[in-house]
Amino acid sequence: MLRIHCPYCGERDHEEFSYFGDATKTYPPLGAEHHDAWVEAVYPRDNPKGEHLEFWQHLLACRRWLVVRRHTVTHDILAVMPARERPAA
Amino acid sequence: MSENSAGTTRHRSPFEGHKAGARPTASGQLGVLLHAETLPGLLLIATWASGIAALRSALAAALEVTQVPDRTGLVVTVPAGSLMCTGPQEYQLLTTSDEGRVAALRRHVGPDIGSVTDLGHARCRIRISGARCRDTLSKLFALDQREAAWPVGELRLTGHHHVPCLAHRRATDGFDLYVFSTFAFDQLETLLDAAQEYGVALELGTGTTTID
Amino acid sequence: MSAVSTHTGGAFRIAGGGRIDRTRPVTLSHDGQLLDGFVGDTVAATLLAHGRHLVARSFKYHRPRGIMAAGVEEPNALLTVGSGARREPNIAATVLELHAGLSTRTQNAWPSVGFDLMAVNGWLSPLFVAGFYYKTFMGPTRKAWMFYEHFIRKAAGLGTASTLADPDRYDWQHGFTDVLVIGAGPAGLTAALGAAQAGLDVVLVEQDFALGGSLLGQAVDSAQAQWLAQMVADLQQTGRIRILTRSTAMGLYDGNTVGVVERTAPGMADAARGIARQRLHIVRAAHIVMACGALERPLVFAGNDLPGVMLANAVGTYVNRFAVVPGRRAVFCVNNDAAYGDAIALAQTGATVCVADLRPAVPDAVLQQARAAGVDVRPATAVAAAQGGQRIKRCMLAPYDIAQGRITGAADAMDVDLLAMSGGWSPTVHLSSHRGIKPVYREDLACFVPGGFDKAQVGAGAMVGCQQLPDAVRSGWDAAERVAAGSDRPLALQCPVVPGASNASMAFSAVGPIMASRPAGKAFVDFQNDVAVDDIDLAHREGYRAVEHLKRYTTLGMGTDQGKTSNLNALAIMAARRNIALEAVGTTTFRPPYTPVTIGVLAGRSVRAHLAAVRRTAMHDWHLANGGDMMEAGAWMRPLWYHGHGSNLSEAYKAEMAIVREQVGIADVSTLGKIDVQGPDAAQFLNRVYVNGFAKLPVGKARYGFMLREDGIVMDDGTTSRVGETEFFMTTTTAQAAKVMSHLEFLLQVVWPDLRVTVASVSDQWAAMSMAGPKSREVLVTAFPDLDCSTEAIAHMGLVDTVAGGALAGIPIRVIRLTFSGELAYEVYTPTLFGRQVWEHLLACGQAWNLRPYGLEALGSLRIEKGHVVGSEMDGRTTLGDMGMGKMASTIKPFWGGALKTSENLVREDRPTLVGLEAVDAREPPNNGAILFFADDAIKGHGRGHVTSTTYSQSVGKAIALGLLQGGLRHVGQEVIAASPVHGRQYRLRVVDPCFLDKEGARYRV
Amino acid sequence: MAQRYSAWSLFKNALGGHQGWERAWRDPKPKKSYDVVIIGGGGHGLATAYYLARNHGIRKVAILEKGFVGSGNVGRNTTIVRSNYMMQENTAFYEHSMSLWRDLSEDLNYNVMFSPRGYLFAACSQASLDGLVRRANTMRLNGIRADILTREEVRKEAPYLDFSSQARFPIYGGMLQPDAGTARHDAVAWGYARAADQLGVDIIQNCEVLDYIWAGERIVGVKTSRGDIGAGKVAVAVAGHTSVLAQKAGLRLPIESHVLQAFVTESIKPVVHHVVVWSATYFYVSQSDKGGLVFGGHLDRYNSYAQRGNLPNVAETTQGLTSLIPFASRLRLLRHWGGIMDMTPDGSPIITTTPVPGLYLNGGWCYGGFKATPASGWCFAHTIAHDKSHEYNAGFTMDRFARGRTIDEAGYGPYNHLQ
Repeated sequence: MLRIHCPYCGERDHEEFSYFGDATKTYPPLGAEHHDAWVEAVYPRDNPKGEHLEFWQHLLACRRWLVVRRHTVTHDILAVMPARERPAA
Repeated sequence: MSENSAGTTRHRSPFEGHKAGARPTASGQLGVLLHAETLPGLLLIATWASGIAALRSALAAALEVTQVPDRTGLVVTVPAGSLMCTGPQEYQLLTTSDEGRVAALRRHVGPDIGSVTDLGHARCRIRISGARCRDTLSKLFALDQREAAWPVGELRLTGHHHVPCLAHRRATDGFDLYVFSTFAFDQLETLLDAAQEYGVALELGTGTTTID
Repeated sequence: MSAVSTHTGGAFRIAGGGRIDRTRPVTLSHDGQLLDGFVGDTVAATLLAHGRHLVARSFKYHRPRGIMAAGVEEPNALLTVGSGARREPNIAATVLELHAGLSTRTQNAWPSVGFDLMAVNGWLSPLFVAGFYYKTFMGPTRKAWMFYEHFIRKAAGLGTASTLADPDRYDWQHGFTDVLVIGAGPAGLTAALGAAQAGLDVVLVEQDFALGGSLLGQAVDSAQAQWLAQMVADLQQTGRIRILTRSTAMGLYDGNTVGVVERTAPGMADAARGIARQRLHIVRAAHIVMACGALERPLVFAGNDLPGVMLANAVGTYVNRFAVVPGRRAVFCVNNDAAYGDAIALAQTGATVCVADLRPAVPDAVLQQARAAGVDVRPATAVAAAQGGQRIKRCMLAPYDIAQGRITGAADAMDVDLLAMSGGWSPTVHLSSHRGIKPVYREDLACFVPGGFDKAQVGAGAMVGCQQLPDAVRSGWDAAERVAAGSDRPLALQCPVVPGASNASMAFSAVGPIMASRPAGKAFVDFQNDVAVDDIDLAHREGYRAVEHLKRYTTLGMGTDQGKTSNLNALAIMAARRNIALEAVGTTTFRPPYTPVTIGVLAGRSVRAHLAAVRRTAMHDWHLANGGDMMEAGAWMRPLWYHGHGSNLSEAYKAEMAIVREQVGIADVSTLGKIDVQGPDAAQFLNRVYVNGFAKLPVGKARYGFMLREDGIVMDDGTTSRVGETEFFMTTTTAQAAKVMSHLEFLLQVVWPDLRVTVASVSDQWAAMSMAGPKSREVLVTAFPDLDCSTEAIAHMGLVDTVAGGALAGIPIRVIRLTFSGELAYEVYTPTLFGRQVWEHLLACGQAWNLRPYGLEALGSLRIEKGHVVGSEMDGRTTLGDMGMGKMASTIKPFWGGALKTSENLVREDRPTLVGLEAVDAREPPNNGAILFFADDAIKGHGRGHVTSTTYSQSVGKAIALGLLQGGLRHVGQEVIAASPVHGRQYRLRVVDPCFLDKEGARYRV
Repeated sequence: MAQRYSAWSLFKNALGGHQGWERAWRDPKPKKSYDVVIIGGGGHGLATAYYLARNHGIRKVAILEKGFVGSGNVGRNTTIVRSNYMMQENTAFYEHSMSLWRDLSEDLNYNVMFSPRGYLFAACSQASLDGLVRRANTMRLNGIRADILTREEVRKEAPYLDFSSQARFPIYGGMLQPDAGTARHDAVAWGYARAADQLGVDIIQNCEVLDYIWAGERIVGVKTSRGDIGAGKVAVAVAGHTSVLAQKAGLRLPIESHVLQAFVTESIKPVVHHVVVWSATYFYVSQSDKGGLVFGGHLDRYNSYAQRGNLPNVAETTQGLTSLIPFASRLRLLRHWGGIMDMTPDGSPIITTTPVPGLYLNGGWCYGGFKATPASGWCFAHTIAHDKSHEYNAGFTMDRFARGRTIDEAGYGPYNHLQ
């Protein structure tokens, strides 16, 4: 069981959360003129074997979107922060 | 949301269809008591990241409370009922709903400060108590129920099998579960089933429940 | 059932002693025969007490097999338990607790284990070597394998499972504790006591039904046994310990979480009273102490699988714990001191015991003790072979040189009825390896030990290589100290002192050597899967030398015993063949569960009828009471049609459509997702979320909108109304409600955190009903007399909030005039708990116009007539343009998904886009999922698109459909072919506008 | 002349106590250089080598495997072989794979136990059944056998499924692909290895690739734990770890690595004949020749390179099994393990040349790698030999995402963990 320490609700099973993948991506401005930037944002990923920054939403509780730094081999959770406070890529 | 006494009698509780009564164990034990009821009134008060300070002071004024809880899980009693902090920018006010409640709140919580949403019909309450209520809950919720981790008086947001539930601990062996109305019937069924081995008694509320 | 008076507990039962409760006799029914035993027995103990050694047949060769062990590692003695829906195959007799009403049967033999015709396989064993099936069965035809496989499948498999639904129930319990101690042997007991005395919450789990671990194999009057009793008393004293017996730590998972399977005591489970047969404790522990013990290794020699060949500690356990004598003339073949305790225990029952010790010299103390007990000790001696038929009769003893690992002289025979073996001990490293920490080999102990522990985990006792009882206890105490320190709770008291004794030691010693490098006759390594030394030789010869290759090629360690007794011996043999260190061979990966776990307990309570919670609208019961034929719609149940309207679906939905088209009908649409959007920037937010504009939507107006996924594909559609300057009421489709809610929260919390907007799901707050039909306004007027329902007051796409009067006095009502069916229609919303009442009120007020409810099928068909799209068109691959809605996208403001919406392939001219299709000849509609072709196409390949929705339209007087067709409306008027080969049908359809009815909207603009 | 396997050779060797069997494949030392170096000794890499040698006459080929042959997903999957695809880019490819499966044992002279016992998909909603109709029609129209079954017909095929009133999501009907089934996964790896070896391919185990060797813009070899090895072409077939090796070449892929669990129960006498799949909770099960039920479900749903599964998914999957097959509740789980999947944003694979001269890529197999093994090797070999895709893998490019040309069988959208 991954135990994710929600900054608001405390430590919970990851089952209470929903996963949304790579949290290093930044979304370009809206609009067709940014097509290529959006391709970059939506598709390629680092997919690191090691520390991974990822989105989780505490779906069954406070519903806040969080960013978790987690190791993709040990699954150790190294940091949890509100999505708003995620480090700039 | 309006709710005069006439109104309450016309409430149709989603728990209808469940049979009240006691189902003791073979040895006559009743380890769990369930009381299922609709709510008098529940308001969601929320804001955005930059608005939380303003919302807190607005709530202080609106609800005549000096200490507006600032941590998810805290609950304070206010003249209007009890104010539950259910998220970093979110409160739920459990209240006797009289006509003026939303308007009164709105006077302090203007659109530029935050939102007020009526959830009075969106949630129902299942009150669970008894010597085995913690065992029962531990079948459903992955929550550490030791009092150091979950002091009496605090609430926890969680869920079971993909269905959310807000649990307010009223005593060592007493919890109020706020469940979604459309899941309420099923949730009560699940609790009755989980409690069966300990012996369980069910009371069905009328909807005129007070907010204590 | 034999009367208690005659209840001896079996001819091989010792008069006194043991941990069985002689005051509580129980009778086992085994293959229909009644065998008496006692509470505290295992089935294996009872069988042995009655001299039953032949209890099974092996997997492949159907060789006679007996009881080899006294615990979970038993490879041979697998029985089928119970009958009917409760029948369970492959249960090890050594862990099966004897209890009233228990019935067991032997398995995998025909007609019986005594005389098994399948034993013919044994004669064919020269052919049935490891991997033989990879080399043959390949011809003569392609289908050849299917032919051979049929027989192989029949022959394989062990017992026969019941195919009836499991009548028992299972449960889960979420647990949290400071310390989880796994294993209640000397080390585990000590660790648990220390931690509890330090004031920590402790959960102690033990797979056995009794506490004590290895100490249970000691004589009940021994000092160690008395120490055990004292420890257990002290534990209970502390009041901080939850002790779970019959509980197996099946797996170690991330987050210091352990799955512990607790088996309810025999006879206590009761599905009818809600008492589970087993429960899974999901324990999240701040600290874990693993004291999982060690398992004894067999020796490898010809005939080592005969009934009557047992592990030494098993002999000791049957004698001391169960007061059963497994044999009267025994040879112990050992390579360590520990086994002497077992030999002596047997000798003390009066049995003739000889110890063949592989070592050239035996420590004096041990030797004295043994000789004192009348045991004949022969150093530097090995068992070259065991002989016998259905039970061992004879064993060949030969001089042995352990250094060279070979027999050095001629063997002489000794008649025996029991051969006990001990090739040393292997720590139970399974759990500590589950998260990927590989065990490491310790030359000095000749065994693999845990390769380390994660933080907040510590090992103790034999598991980490403690040999002597006092060491094990000490290490348990050290573990408690580390845990306590980790929780800054210094240990209160002193480490309990345990009486040490050489025969209580668990000597680790050279891995059980192979008695003869090429044994005469089969020498087994994996007993259950019939993997013998020559199979390993073959694997080596053919290059399957990596440990995983060896395992997979020979199926070694893949039985229900999961290789507990076989792995290390196999590795040793492979290492010898490859001339490399055992360490270099490595081990196979240890996977959960530690022992086989019942599927039901892993699934818990949320199965079958409870697989998903049932979500009920406020009108749910009304539908049931009024002939609603309910259908699953995600978690919801929704009426598909009402029995009152026809004798079957196709009659009823047509009738319900007619009601709506001609008069007025009402449908429960409470399942729509409903989201409250508020805040100064709400309009701006919706403007970015929807492809079309919402900024200028006036208060009191609703607008239909589309949302896209970030890849430019349609996510959802719905109607959103402005109920106030800064307040919107959004609806989503039933299917996408949850997804849309999370999407909006993501945008607000992650992408545009500066927007001053809140979103809240109000799906549960509002019941919703759609009243549609030419008479809907009349009904509305009647229902809400105070409400001005004129077109001026409530125009198309208009919204009003009101409070009902009269019978519904005080009930809030929200009316939105919008149409899905194409008729004049109103969506009426009211707080959920009033829903049923408002619904019934409307029906009552509508009687004059014969207002009737209509179900999903009619709802769907009505929208098909209007060409409205739903999930079958918005299938996660289609664009706005494909829906024929391209023009809805704003060109003046950007929106989510707008960028990738322009990707080359998404704007292709020839994409399949929405068209209407009407039957040219056939009366019944084409099939959903039929593939579309142009008239002159060959009917093959992927076609030009497909049919997405179909129905029969009375209004059009034809079978009609919606579909996605290459080029879309450019083909209006043309004939296309819808091919549904799986139905053996082809339809001629004409391409028409997707709106079959009242395109200009005259019917609802009234 | 290489040793052939047959009933006769088995019999002959039995007389000789099986002393006469040769190694299934050699254990050569790496040469200085090869025409093609394939990274990854899994099913796809081995098959690629075999078809390079057999179809294209390219025999100076090395397979570099960091562990042992077949240590990846080819030895961890639930052995399902099917071709029930709907999208144009998939249909021909997977059906080609089926045709290769049918002759594979003969081809390789190694019994891979391809067993077309039928793939039965039980639908538990009308929408799901409609989806199957479209799928089955597409298959039929492309020459692939498929049938749509009523609820009663499904019951005839698999009476042990839950047809009781206890079923939360009743079975509406289903689809049967009679020619689909299972194969013995290890045998596929070993069979290809032995056959490739006999054609001269060097299979080099315990040889980890550490980096590429460059000549300007071009990759001309690899640095390995067993020294540098020159290569005319370097082909990557390491699904699960594709991102890691692509990154060394400066490529950033639309791939996430996720854990997919697999489960096996104790052996029981035959009950489950088909491969059975269920749409209520995505779930699939078959019974192995040894007698165990082999089953699986969803991903664990978070990026991972750890070959181990987590408890919630164990629960979800066993809930699926118990709800679909109520008797299985009483069976016992023997083992559960995890494999690492290359998940793409559309659930479809990548077999392609790359912007890096000398580098070729085969990955992104999501759940579907095993059944694709023969066609994947066949097409990848063609792509390597001719420096362009075969028509069968023409759609499996990397630029399809930028062009909106995704191959999304499920319609889940660009969320790898949901595919």
